[in-house]
This record gives sequence, C-alpha cells and structure tokens, in this order.
Amino acid sequence: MDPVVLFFLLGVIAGILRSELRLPVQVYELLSILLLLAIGMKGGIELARQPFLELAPQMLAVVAMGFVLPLLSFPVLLSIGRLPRADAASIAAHYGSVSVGTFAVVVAYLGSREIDFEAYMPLFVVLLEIPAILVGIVLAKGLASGAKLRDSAHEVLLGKSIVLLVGGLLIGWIAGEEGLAKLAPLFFDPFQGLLALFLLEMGLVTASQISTLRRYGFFLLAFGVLTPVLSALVGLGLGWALGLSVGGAVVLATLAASASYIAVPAAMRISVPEANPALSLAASLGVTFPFNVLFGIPLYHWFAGQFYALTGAA
Amino acid sequence: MDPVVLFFLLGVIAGILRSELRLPVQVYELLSILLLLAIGMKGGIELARQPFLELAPQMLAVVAMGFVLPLLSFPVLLSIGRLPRADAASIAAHYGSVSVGTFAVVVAYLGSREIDFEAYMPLFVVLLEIPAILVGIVLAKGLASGAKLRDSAHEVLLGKSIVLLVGGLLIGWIAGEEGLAKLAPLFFDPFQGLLALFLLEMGLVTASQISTLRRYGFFLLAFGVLTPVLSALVGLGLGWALGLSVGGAVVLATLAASASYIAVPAAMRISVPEANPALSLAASLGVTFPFNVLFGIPLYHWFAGQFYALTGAA
Amino acid sequence: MDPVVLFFLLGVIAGILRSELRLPVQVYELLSILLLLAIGMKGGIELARQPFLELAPQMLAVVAMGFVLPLLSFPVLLSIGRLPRADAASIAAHYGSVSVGTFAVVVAYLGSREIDFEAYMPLFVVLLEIPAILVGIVLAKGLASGAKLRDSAHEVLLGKSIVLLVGGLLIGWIAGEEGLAKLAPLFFDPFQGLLALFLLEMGLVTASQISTLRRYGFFLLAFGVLTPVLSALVGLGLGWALGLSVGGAVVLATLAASASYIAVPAAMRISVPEANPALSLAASLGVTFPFNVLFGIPLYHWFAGQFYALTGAA
Amino acid sequence: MEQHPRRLLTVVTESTIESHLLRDMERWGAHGYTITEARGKGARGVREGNWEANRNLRIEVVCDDVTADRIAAGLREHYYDNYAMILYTCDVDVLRREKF
Amino acid sequence: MEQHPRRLLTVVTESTIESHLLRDMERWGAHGYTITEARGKGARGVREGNWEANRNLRIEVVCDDVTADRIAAGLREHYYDNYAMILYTCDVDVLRREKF
Amino acid sequence: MEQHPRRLLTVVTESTIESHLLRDMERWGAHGYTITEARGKGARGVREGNWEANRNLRIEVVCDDVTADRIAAGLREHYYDNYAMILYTCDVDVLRREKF
Ligand SMILES: Nc1ncnc2c1ncn2[C@@H]1O[C@H](COP(=O)(O)O)[C@@H](O)[C@H]1O
Ligand SMILES: Nc1ncnc2c1ncn2[C@@H]1O[C@H](COP(=O)(O)O)[C@@H](O)[C@H]1O
Ligand SMILES: Nc1ncnc2c1ncn2[C@@H]1O[C@H](COP(=O)(O)O)[C@@H](O)[C@H]1O
Ligand code: NA
Ligand code: NA
Ligand code: NA
Repeated sequence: MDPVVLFFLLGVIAGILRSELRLPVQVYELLSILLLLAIGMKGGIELARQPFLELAPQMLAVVAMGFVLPLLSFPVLLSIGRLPRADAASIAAHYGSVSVGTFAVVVAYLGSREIDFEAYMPLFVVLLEIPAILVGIVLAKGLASGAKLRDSAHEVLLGKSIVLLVGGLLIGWIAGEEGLAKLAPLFFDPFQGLLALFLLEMGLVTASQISTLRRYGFFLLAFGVLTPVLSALVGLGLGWALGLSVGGAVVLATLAASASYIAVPAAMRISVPEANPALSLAASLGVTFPFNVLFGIPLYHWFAGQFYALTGAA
Repeated sequence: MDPVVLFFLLGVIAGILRSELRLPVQVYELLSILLLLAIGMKGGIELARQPFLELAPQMLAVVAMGFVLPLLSFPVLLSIGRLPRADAASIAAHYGSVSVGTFAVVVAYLGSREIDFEAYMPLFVVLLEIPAILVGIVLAKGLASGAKLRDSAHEVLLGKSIVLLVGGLLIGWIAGEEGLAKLAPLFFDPFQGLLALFLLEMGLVTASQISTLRRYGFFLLAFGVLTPVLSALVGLGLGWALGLSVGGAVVLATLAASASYIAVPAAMRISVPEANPALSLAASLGVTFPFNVLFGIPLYHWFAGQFYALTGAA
Repeated sequence: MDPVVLFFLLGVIAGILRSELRLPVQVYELLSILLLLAIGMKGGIELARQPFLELAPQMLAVVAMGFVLPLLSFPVLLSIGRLPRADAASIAAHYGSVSVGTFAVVVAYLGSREIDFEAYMPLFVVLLEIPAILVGIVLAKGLASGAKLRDSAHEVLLGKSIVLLVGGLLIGWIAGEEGLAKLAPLFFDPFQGLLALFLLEMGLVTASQISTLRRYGFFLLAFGVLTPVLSALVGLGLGWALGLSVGGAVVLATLAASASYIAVPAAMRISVPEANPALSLAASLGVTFPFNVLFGIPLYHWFAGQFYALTGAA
Repeated sequence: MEQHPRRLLTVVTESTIESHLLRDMERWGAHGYTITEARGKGARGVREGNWEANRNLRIEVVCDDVTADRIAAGLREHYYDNYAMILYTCDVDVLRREKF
Repeated sequence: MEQHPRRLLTVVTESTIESHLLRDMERWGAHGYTITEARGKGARGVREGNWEANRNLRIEVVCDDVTADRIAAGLREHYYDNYAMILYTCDVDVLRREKF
Repeated sequence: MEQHPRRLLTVVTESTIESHLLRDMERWGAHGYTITEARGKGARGVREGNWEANRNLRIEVVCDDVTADRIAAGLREHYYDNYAMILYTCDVDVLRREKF
C-alpha cells in the first residue's frame, strides 16, 4: 500500500477514535494551494511540449463526458434513492465533477509503479470540474435558470481550485520545465509528502462524515460504491477510444469515478441551496473518496489492464 | 553551538526584548505535526529492521523508569519546595514524562557529531510519555481515582502527540525505508530547518515564562536545573545496564532529564485542575527546557563518555 | 519573464477578477518569516567571510542615502502633490526605506541570469530600513519630536522584519556556511518557491489597492513610477562610487527604488497617525511594487550596464 | 459622555455564502460589518471549521432599529431555511452615531 | 417582526478543556454553541494564544433564562475555581425561538 | 443565582496599534480583556485581514460603568480620529463581581 494511503488511514482511525488530533484549517488551505499549483504546473509544462490544437478533440470528448455523467446518475438518485429533486441534482453534480485529491492519489499510485501516462491530464481535471455543475443546476431548477447558470459558471471559474489549476497550467506553459526547475524544491520534490499530510486531514474529515452516513443509510453507501465503478468504466472506455495509454486511461477512469468535495459543494450551496449538503458530502467524502483511494484505483488499474489486453491496445 | 540552538536563543532574546515577533499558532502546530510524524516514522523504519520481541525487556525497563522518576521528585517538591500536594504531583508528572522537542535537539546534536545511537529510540519517547501522568494523578488524588485514571490514560493515548508518534511509527514500520523515500523531501530533509523554526517559537514561549519564574523564586530554578541532571544519571545508568551504545545512553539520559510541556500539562489541566499550571510550565519550559538545550545535552554527553570509559563499555 | 513574477501576475489578475482565491494570513506570515530569515542568513554567511570593518565606509554611505532619499521626495509630495504635511512625510518615509520583497525579487532576477553581486547586501537592507522612518517623523512633527523618535526607533528595531533579518545575519555569521548546510532544505533550496507563493499573495494585495488608487488619481500613479526610477539612479550612482560590481549596483539601485510596505506603514500608524495609510500603501504597493517587479528591475539592470560600460567600470 | 442607542445584530452562518450575504446586507442598509471565524453546533449538526465546507462566520452589524429589522427580515426570507444560521440582536450604545 | 427574548451566555476560558466543557454545557441544556479562538488577560495572567497551553476560547450559547442559570451555576461549581474563566450574560432577541 | 450588572465594552480596530491600545486601556482601568482576530468594513473601507496592514482586532472589556466611560473617553480623545475604529457598549451580568 502506498504510504500516502497509510496517512489517510491514520486520519480515519484517529477520527473514529475521537483523538484530539486536528490540522489547523490554514494548513489544509496551504496544502491544497500547493497541490493545486503543482498539479497545474506539471500539466502546463507538458502542454508546452505539444501543439495545443491536437488536443482539441480529446478535450471536447472529455467535456462531453462531464455533461453526460450526471445525467446518468440523476434518475437513479431520484427513483431508487427516492431523494428530493434538489438533492438528486446536487449529488449527480458532485459525481459528475472530479476530486483533485483523488487525482493526486492516482498520480502517486502510477508514479510509484512507474507507469507512464499522458502528462497533460491536469487539463482534463480543469475541464471536468465545471460541466457537471451546470447540469446539476439545470436538473434542479429547470432550463429557466439562465441567469443562475451564468452566475454559477462565473463563480466556479473564479473559485480557488480553478484559478490555481489554470494559473498553474499557464505558468507551466509559459515558463516550461527549465524555468520551473528552481521551484521544484517547494512544489515538486515534496509533492508526495504534501499529499500525505493532505490525506491525513481528509481522513479526519472522512471520519466525521460517518455519523451522517449512518443516518441516511444503505442507499448512500451502495450509491457511493457503485457509481464510481460504473463511471470508471465510462472513463476507461473513453480513454481507450481517445487512444490514451493504459496509464492515461486509468487516470481518466479515476477522474470519472471521483466525486467533487470542494468546488461542487460550494457551487451547490449558492445555486441549489435547498439541497442538503450533509447528504452529498457523506456520499462523496464519506464513501466514494475512501473507496477510490483504498480500492478503486487498484481496481480501475486492473480493469484497464484487462481491457487493453483484450482489445490488443496495450 | 548547533545552529538550531541559535534559533532558540534568538527566540529567547526577542522575547525578553519584547519584540513584535510572533509565530502564528498554526505554524507552531504545523511544525509540531511534521516533527512528531518524522520522529515516529524514523523510529518505525528502524523497528521494521529488528525482531520486536527482542526489544520487550528494554521497553519494560523504560516504562518502569517512567513510573519511578516522578516518585523520586514528588517528596522533594512536597518537603523542600513546600508546595501543595496537587502542585507537587503535577510537577512530578511533568518531570517524569518527556519533551519531544528536547528529544529532537539531542538527535540533532548527536547527528551533527556523527555519533550513532539505537534508531528505535522514538519508541521510548512514546513509552515514557504516559506512566508519569498516571503516577501524578495517583499522587494528587490517591488510589481511589480509578475512573479518573482510565479517562486520563485514554485521553493521553488519543492526544495529538501520541497519535502522531505512534501513527508515524506504524507507517514507518509498514512502509519501510524505501516506501518512505518519497516522503523525505517534506519530512526528513528539512528536519533540522523545521526544528530550528520550532525552537525559535519555543524560545519566545520560554521568554514569556520568566515573569512567573521571578514570582515563584529560587526553589523552582534550583529544582529545574538539578532534577534533570539527577534524572539524566538515572537514564544514563539504565541505558548502560540495557547495553545501549554511548549515543543511545545519551538519548535515554536526555529523555529522563527532559520535562514535558505538551502532553502532561494538558492531562493535568483535566485530571488535577487544582494544580497551578503556571508553576509547572515555568519550571519545565522556563528553566529545564533551555537548560537541557543549552547545557544539559553536552553535559550528559560528557557524563556518558566518562561513565562508559570507566566501565570499559565504550 | 521569471516564473516568480508570473505568480505575482496570477495574484494580480485573480484579485482584479474578484476570484475567491485567498491565502490565509498565517501562510503569509510563515512565508515572510522564512524569507526574512533566509535573506538574513545568506548575508551573515557572507559577512563571516570578510573583515567587518572594511565594510564600515560602505555602511555609512548607505545609511546616509537612507536619510537623504526621503528629503528629496518630501518637497515634491508637498508642492506638486499638494498633500497634507503628515501624508507627504509618511509617503516620503515609505519611499526612503526598502521593501524586502523587492529585494528578494532582484536577488532571484540576478540569480537566474547568473550575475554575481556582493553577497553581504542583506546588511544594506537592514541599514536602509530605519533612517527614512526617523526622517519621516521629523518631517511630520518637527524636531521637537525627540521622545517619539526614540520610541519609534525602538519599535522598528524590535519589529518583526528587523529582528528576523538581524537574527538571521547573526546566525549566519556565527554558524557559517557549513553550519547552516543542514538548514538549506527548509530555508535555501525552496527559496524561489517560497518567494513565488509570497508574490502570489502580494499580487492579491496589490489588486486590492487599485480602488484606492483610482480615488486619488493621477499624481500617485506618476509619483509611484517616477520616484523609484530617480531613486534607482541615486542608488546606482552610489553603488558605482562605492566600487560595487554591476550586480551589486543593480541591487543597491533596486533597494533605493523600492518602497516599504511592512515596517514603515506600521511605524507611521503609531508615530504619525494622522497620515492616511491608504494613500501611502496605494502608492508603494499598488504602483511601485508592481512597477519594480515587472519593469523596474530590468530597467535598472539596463541602466547599470550602460553606466558601467560608459565609465569603463564593468 | 453622550452615547447613542443602536442595535447590534449578530449572525452566525456558513462561510460559503460570505460574499452573497455581505452584498445583501449592505443592500439592506448595513454601513459596516465585522467578521470573525467561528465554529459551532446547532440544529444542522456540528460545524468543526476544519475545512472549506464546515466553517462558520460570525458577522456583526451595528445599525439602527429599522435597518436591523430589515436585515433580519431579509435573512429570514432568503437564507434562514436553507442554511445553517442563527441570528440575534441586542441593544448597544455607540459613541458617534453618524457612523452607523 | 416578531422577536423572542432569550439570553446570550458568553464564556471565555482555556482551550484545553474544550471537549469536557462542551459536553457539560450540552448536558446542562444548551442546544447549540458558537466558538471563536481568543486570547486575553485576566486575573490568571496573560494568555497569548501562541501555543497549546495558553489559548483561550470564547464560547457563546443562546438559550432561555433557566438554561442560562443552570449553565452558569454548573460552570461556577465545576470550573470557575480552577480555570482561567470569565462568564457573562446579556439579553438578546432571536428570530425563531424553537431553535434555542 | 446572584448576578452583578457590569458593562461590556467592545472595540473593533486596527491590529497595528494593539500594544499601545492595551497599555492605555489598562491605564484607564481595565482589569482584563479578550481579543479575537477580525476583519470587516466601515467608513475607512474594507479591511480584509489578509496581511499586516489590514487586520482588525475585536477587543472586549468587562468593567464597571465608570471605567467603561473612562475608556470610551480615552479612545475618543486619542484614537478615534486617526484610526479605523468602532466602539460600543452593552449591559451584561457577571458572576463574580470582584474580578472586573
Ligand atoms: N443555541 C445556540 N447558541 C449559540 N450558537 C448557536 C446556537 N445554535 C446554533 N448556533 C450557531 O449557529 C450555527 C448554525 O446553526 P444551525 O443552523 O442551528 O445549525 C451553528 O453551527 C452554531 O455556530
Ligand atoms: N475584565 C475582562 N474583560 C474581558 N475579558 C476578560 C476580563 N477578565 C478576563 N478576561 C478573559 O478571560 C480569560 C480568563 O480570565 P481570568 O480567569 O481572569 O484569568 C482571560 O484570559 C481573558 O481572555
Ligand atoms: N456598522 C458597523 N457594524 C459592525 N462593524 C463595523 C461597522 N462599522 C465599522 N465596523 C468595524 O470597525 C472597523 C473600523 O471601522 P471604520 O473606522 O468605520 O472603518 C471596520 O473595519 C469594521 O470591522
Ligand atoms: Na466524477
Ligand atoms: Na523526564
Ligand atoms: Na527606497
């Protein structure tokens, strides 16, 4: 097991045992700023290496996936989950979008196994963050919600995670690998360590979701495990169709499987305030995040191996 | 003089001159989290290298020392210091337990002199943290305090320092040196720098203890200097008896000499609230910590050299 | 363009677009503590290498420049700017003193171009910080302000920036390069990364000055651009007269050109409270800091090249 | 010393809605506000303040009675049902009434 | 607008006892609380808040008179003598009384 | 339970002047104070609290009426004109009057 995952478990266990361990929220913020910038810059360095236009078709396909994924889970939440419309829409948006933390874990996972992947993947993180939010708002409010949509898109675009990811991308693009070499001792070399600390904190937060989970019962649990697996298959198929390497397909599968717990919750609080945030966070943070980190990523890796072997692509 | 000690002096001097220099408490917390995890992981890496059971006798002996040390200082505090029972018990508990900061300084001291020591020492830090607290509570409340004792043990076990040290130990044990190599740029490489900043802050805090010290006068000062020296001799003797290397004996002597200022104060506030925390902190932080950092550690090193030469063990 | 400057631009743009991006103030404090200590230590290492007395004439000349610069801008502020006496005095003090952030940027600038400079320059940062404050107070209050002056000098000397710079200098001086090698992974290796984050935050702060700027109009803008250019010429001339290398002259020019936004504002709030801090900060942070970072430093470098070529000194 | 009666309105709520809330409160007549970071517990459970989604803000506005009522009404109408929020007011005396 | 009188009880005390104190206050009838980090000075000296042992918390509870009295009595009995602590109450108006 | 009427004086102002202000307030009779970090907006613009120059402090002092008046007068005379500052007082009840 990767050591960063051990930190996550330490956080979960400390949380469950009601330990006094707390990370100051300012440390959490510093860690997420550093991780987002580092991820962005790494992607930007890579973007600088290849003609941007060649990526356009892939980018379009990925955005399309971001619009489709929430449409798939919404009916399930509504009919099987019997959730109110607003809640179903909000949860669908969470699962259609992505979790940067999970992305960092899959990058670490592949890195420690020395599996290559298309290094411009951070671009896809950015692209996947927003569409699901728009779909979620329309699902909750109907198409009449035009002004709301514009406001929301605006707010998400200017939210912390997009600004740092996109900012990092651009800086990486402009400065290139050599230009950023001097920043490596803060952003790149300690990346795994920063991720470990971040996961320790996320473990503590995950543990605090357990009581909510208990209250809302079995459906959330099942949804939080099955949705990522099915979404991963979608992502995997798309990765394959786009001609990505096995590693790239694993990353795209993981992105599809991951559920947002930063940008989307914030957007939903503003745009669909009647949705209960406890519900969507319990699912995305309390179930799906740990599932992906502990079991999902190795599973998607195995899926990809099988699939690429079958199709003779690997 | 080690540069980390210069940072401590800078903090003390800035504090005494009433400079505006402050470290945000969140920085203090981040530093202590990083140091505790790093110390724990280093110990865990080492534990993975040898059969755990072989250490059992040493561990038992060290725990026994943790029970005995406070029993030695308690009568002195009561009779010569003429302190109320609760205060005597609380101070005895502080001095029977250990200071992780002082441990980090002795590790840095030995490291910069390239003196080896048994690398599983962090295990002893964990083991020494708790017994003295239990003794302190019994000394203050009598043996009738059963429920209180259980509660306290529970709380200390789940306190920040134990959770991080033990968590680090386990992670180090499971992941091993190679597994943790990727975490080195955050936890191990900058260790001395993190310690330097931590000592800067502890210097500021030490300076703020001086006014209390002045109020409580000569006894605290004498106690805060003599107790560590005598305890160091106990630790040194035990280290020798257990067959530790000179370096190991210096570490154990320093652990015995050090007085807690994190875990024990917190436990005493809850379990022996009538004890005055200003008193015990003035002694442990205002006198013993600076004494150990500036003079004690070199002194215990010299002791150990003499002693091991005498007994022909070195 | 240096990547650290890109971070500054990212901050400015995020601020202007009213993004939700915020750095916790504790992170800002941690960054400035690390930068100040690192700058100080680097200077101290260098000071240890040469006889202190040889520097005395240079030090005197630099202090003299610190007294003269505010006297040059004060009449301009009073007559052309038509500012109240207190405001003119306060702004003059800001521009007579120095900005450590700008100093760090010029050091990074020269470093990435592999241009050498006298490594004891941090000493000049310390020396230049205070004289202008004293001049500013006298300009505002008249020479009768003796007690105020003493108080102020005292407070600035004990302010965060001087304590950390001087403390770092002394630690570097005492411990030397070898002694500090172990601290490099925290203080020296990630210096550029820390500076990048710091500039991200300063960009956000700079953006928040723009509304004030708009209110006070054209004069501040012109003053904030012309003063640094003219002061840079003074600094450049002095550097040449003192026999500094081209790099050293660029640094001294940049110091002269830079305007304080930490130590001086704090001192003016206490000693000349009737001066409007919005005004001086809008000029120094909203105009001069970005001007120096983006255009000034390359310009002063070009100046120095021309000048040294002309005088045959290079 | 001459003192002037005013009302102090205190709101404790989720930090996510900060910018919207402040804009609305100014629209409803607040001339200023003071914010401190907070955490807490209430009908919507524990808000520990250890990451984005569960931070609280404690916002204070000193204003006259009419404004206090308008802000309270606005909050009740637009926020109270959907957000973790409490609100209370109390009587205070201020020094310079023209500021509020 | 209809407002309901309640009491606001504010406690400033050492952060070390947070979990015990909150548990007790809920036992004595508090339905919620708001916490902000604080530092200060009082009879037990300066508490600068720069490390574990000298941080303060400022805890606010809105409740009815009976509960306020019960909490105040509980604090006086169990905490007041041994901890740095002050406590004061004041009258406030709340919007929805059923929450408190 | 026996309670004693006192005044709670709250000042919100720039953090730069902390040490001077506290010294003066103690000179004017405050036996203690509680400080929380704050940000806000007022007549002197937005104070976002994201760096040195624009942080606010919220200082509370519990004291008797005479002291409250003396502090208020002192603040008005020495600080009010030149610093971002508001000040308000309200009536509170305290448990042990000898502390204040
Ligand atoms: N009775 C109360 N006293 C003080 N603060 C409260 C109380 N109830 C709720 N709060 C605060 O208001 C926030 C939102 O409350 P609620 O909407 O009831 O969950 C909580 O997180 C607490 O910070
Ligand atoms: N008169 C006062 N006004 C405001 N806060 C106070 C006062 N006295 C004490 N405090 C606060 O209560 C804490 C504990 O007070 P004490 O037990 O008197 O040391 C102090 O650290 C202050 O934060
Ligand atoms: N009406 C108000 N209500 C609450 N806080 C205020 C108000 N006006 C000003 N403040 C606070 O007091 C500080 C200084 O106010 P001012 O001197 O008006 O700029 C502001 O930054 C706010 O934190
Ligand atoms: Na997804
Ligand atoms: Na000990
Ligand atoms: Na200058």
